[in-house]
Amino acid sequence: MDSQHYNSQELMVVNAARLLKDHDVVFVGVGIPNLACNLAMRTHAPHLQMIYEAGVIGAQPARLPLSIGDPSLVTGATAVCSMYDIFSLYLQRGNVDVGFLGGAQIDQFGNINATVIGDYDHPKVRLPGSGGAMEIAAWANRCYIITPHQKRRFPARVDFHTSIGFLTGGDARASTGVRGGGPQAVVTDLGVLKPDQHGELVLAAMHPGVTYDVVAEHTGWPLKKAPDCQVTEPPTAEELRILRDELDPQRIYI
Amino acid sequence: MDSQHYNSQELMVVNAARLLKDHDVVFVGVGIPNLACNLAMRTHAPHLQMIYEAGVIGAQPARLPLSIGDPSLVTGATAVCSMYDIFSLYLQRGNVDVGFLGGAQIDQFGNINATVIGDYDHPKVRLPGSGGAMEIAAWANRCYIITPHQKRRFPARVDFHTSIGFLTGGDARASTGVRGGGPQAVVTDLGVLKPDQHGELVLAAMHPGVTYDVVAEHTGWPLKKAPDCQVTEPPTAEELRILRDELDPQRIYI
Amino acid sequence: MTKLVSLPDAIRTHLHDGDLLYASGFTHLIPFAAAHEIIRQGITGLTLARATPDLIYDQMVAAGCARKLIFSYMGNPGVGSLRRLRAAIESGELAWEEYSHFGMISRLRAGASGLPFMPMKPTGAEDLASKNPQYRQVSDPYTGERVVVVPPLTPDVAIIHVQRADVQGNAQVWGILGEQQLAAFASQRVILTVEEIVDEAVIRSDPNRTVIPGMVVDAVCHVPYCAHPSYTQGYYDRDNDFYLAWDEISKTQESVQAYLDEWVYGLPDRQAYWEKLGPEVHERLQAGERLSQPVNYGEY
Amino acid sequence: MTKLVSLPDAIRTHLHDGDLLYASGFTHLIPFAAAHEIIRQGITGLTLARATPDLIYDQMVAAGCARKLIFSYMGNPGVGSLRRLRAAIESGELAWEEYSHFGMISRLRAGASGLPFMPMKPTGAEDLASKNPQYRQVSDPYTGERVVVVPPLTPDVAIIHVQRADVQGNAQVWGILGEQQLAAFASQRVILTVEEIVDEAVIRSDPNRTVIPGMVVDAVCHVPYCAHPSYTQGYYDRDNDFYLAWDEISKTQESVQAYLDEWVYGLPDRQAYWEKLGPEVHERLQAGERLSQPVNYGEY
Repeated sequence: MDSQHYNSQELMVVNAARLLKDHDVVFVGVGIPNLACNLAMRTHAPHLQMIYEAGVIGAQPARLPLSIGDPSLVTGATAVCSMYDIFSLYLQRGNVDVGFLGGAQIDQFGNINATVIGDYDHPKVRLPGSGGAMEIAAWANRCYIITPHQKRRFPARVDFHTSIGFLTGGDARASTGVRGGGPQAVVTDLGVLKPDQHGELVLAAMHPGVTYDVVAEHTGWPLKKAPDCQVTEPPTAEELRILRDELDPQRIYI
Repeated sequence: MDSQHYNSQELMVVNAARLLKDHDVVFVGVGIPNLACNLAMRTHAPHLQMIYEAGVIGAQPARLPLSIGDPSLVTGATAVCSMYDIFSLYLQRGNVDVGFLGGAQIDQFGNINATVIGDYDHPKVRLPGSGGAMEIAAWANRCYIITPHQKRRFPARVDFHTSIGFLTGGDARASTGVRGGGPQAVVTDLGVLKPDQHGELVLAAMHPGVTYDVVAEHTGWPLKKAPDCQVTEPPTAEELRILRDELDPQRIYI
Repeated sequence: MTKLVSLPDAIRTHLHDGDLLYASGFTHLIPFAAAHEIIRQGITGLTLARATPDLIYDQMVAAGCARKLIFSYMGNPGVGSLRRLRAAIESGELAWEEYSHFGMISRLRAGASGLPFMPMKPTGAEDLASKNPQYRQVSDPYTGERVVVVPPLTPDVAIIHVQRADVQGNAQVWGILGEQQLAAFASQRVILTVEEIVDEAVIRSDPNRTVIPGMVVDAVCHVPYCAHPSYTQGYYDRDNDFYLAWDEISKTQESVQAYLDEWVYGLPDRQAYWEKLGPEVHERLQAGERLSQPVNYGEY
Repeated sequence: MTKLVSLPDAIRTHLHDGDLLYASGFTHLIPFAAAHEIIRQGITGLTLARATPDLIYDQMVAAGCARKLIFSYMGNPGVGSLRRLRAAIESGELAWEEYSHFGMISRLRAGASGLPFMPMKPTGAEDLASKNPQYRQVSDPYTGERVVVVPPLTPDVAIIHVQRADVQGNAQVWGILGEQQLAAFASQRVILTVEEIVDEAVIRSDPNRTVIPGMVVDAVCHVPYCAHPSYTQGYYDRDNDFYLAWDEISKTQESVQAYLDEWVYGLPDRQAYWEKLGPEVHERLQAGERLSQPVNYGEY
């Protein structure tokens, strides 16, 4: 166990986990968000509840799930429902506290593009598309984004609004009538961005050893620094132990 | 076994059963319609399928059900679904061939009142109301009504449209956009009424020994006689045996 | 984290005078014990919503709990009329709001789904819509045709009886499902009455059987025989004799009062009620055994 | 009345060139054997609808079966891209119509329910709606607010894999339910592929487990291991290795063609496919036993 050293993935998982609260109901995918939830459950949020867009509630998978529809999610879960019901009774009804989002592009106002690079009708790069992201971004009470910090991933404006953050800022999001609070944090391998009062993503925290200049250089808009910009606490030995020994011993995602 | 003698209830059950076809999917209540379906299944329509508004499909009750939600309907059924699903996936989707209807008043155009006698807001007699009748009358492919023939039950116009037949006749029903064909027959203890090409209920058949004058006297509008008005075949010994010995040996409904 | 509380405590905590209550169950799993507790606690001014008011609301209205009824079929199923409700409506004492079954259930579907309305195909029967302004219309943007819509129903409290649940409120139901799930998701607060409290492992052995997840449940009350005179599939039968008897009892307010005095006010709880019914009734309502064949979820 | 036929006969009878097909299953129960049979029969011009096209439609598009795709998430779940679909869209060879998951499933819900549309709360993300005229809006008649709607999806044919069914097509599903039920009710014709044909008595022992009633089913095909490389809960595991391998295979049309030659055109049916996978794969995909605890329906 080397708790002085940790990689980017571990850093993102640990910082994402710390954003989760006990009793949160989390709409979770596979990979990093799944690890973050499981880490939170084993540390400060034992009553966190995970639900999957495949319609699984209260999963207790005996192995690390490799797809959101893994059979190990179902065996031993507390409930399974249809896809229509998970989106309507849970997400649209307002029963989801936290959603995780990702995408090829995240812009200055937390809008996400997971659909297309270039023109929609004549795509340069065709990406997978929304899946449930359009609804999660709108209807979960809070959203978090976890992504490596690269300039091409952080353009000033996305090519396509697969799911919305704060649109053009100000009251633009609220005026659409969506119920959720939008993206509350973007966790990267350099630090954490959070929306300011206008919905613009600003640098809220840097990981140990990272400088503002480095983050700004990897961001596609003139990145503001929050007045109370912090340095994140490094992953603890216990967090790393749980992650490495219990959650992903085969190092599939970390 | 006395097949020369039969009562009004038996006569109505037998004549209703004969209207059902093999492979019909029937939305069925308790009592007389339930007996008619079971009689049809044991005679000419072995593949008839019964579904109940409580959400039960393919029931094989070990006893005569006394309510549409009887537990004996569920044990041994092929499927059970929620109330929303039985009305949407089955009835509204067009998966129901036959619906049975009843009510305090049936008028000249097959409209039914099961809601109120007198003014709706200040009712003289408050009746149970629609239940599923409003939708069954509109969306089942064919509807049948079984009722004793009494003048007060057959007014020229109903006080309230709980469910529609042909409204004011002509293309009035079609213009509402409902998908089903409306009431195809009213089976009474005197005979059978059927809609003519204008949707007006006319005398299509009389039971043995019944005269036109008697039926007209018990009907609240000037009852026309169909050009091909028949006399119904009396219940057969076999029909009565099944009904009396197998279906309702305790004579609850007959 | 257990949500297990006594039924009196659950009612006291979650149901208040003037609330909109949905006591769920379509002929099956009707939570009579909860209604009796509400009557005992003297809660008043309720708006009572149910597709089929059944005897449960006939009793609550007779006991003075309600000011308004929302319903779609006001009959004593298989017997006839609900006499106390009918009298209260005919005399003008009770306000009401009326739907067809599908209209009523569509309101719950909208409420449970967080939707602003649910559409329905037209039925051509417009008299009810003309009396109930909650029925509205929109134009189908694909064809221009009229579509009937109803708004969400979001009760303050749902009371839902289920066969088995764990102490966190993960609840499994079989037999007639009625509107159990939709009522739970539509409502602000959910009280579960449970025939049998089981270990979480029983629930987790068959997650597809779970109809209501604990996350929407506020209180779990262990109340065996809660549903009598209705029934709990696999636990006890419907008491058809009582449904017939109620037709007599409910003929006058006086005989109903005598019934309430003896069977509700005169008893502390459902256990006393069940004992008072006596061995002959217990025997008559026994459900035999007819087990489901298991399915394999797989060990992965 | 049995509806049992061979899979080739069912496809030949019910699926025609140019049809709109919905091969159902959300990561679970994806009917790969049916897709392979469609490819072998050389059916073309299909519109392929699925929330998640998955490998099944990547293969069918590569084999030339399709002219159009209707979808909501075009990824190789847990792996990355669907390379053949992506190439066909980027090159302009394949038409497409795109939704979010909820939009897609709401289309099926409307189709299955006989509704002219389904409403959804707004999401604020309007770029997709601006590119897909099937997304429309109506005004909420209660609040005046905008509501997004989608029209019914009513496929010509649905192919649905289930764990167990009787010969009349009464089908039971457990584990992830996805859109199995809605696809069946939405479609004009339904082909069921079944892991295990069981006696009607097994179905009747647990009617609440029945997801699709025989009355909407046209053909019942007994096809064990139909879902590989996806899975059938309780029967065999998801073949994650193959999902990873496909990422390599699908890099060029040539390597896909070689795959199709060996595993689809070169084999008569699913039994031969399963045998060809060999004992090592069989062993790796075994599902252990974890049985549901029974419930009592009661003998009444």
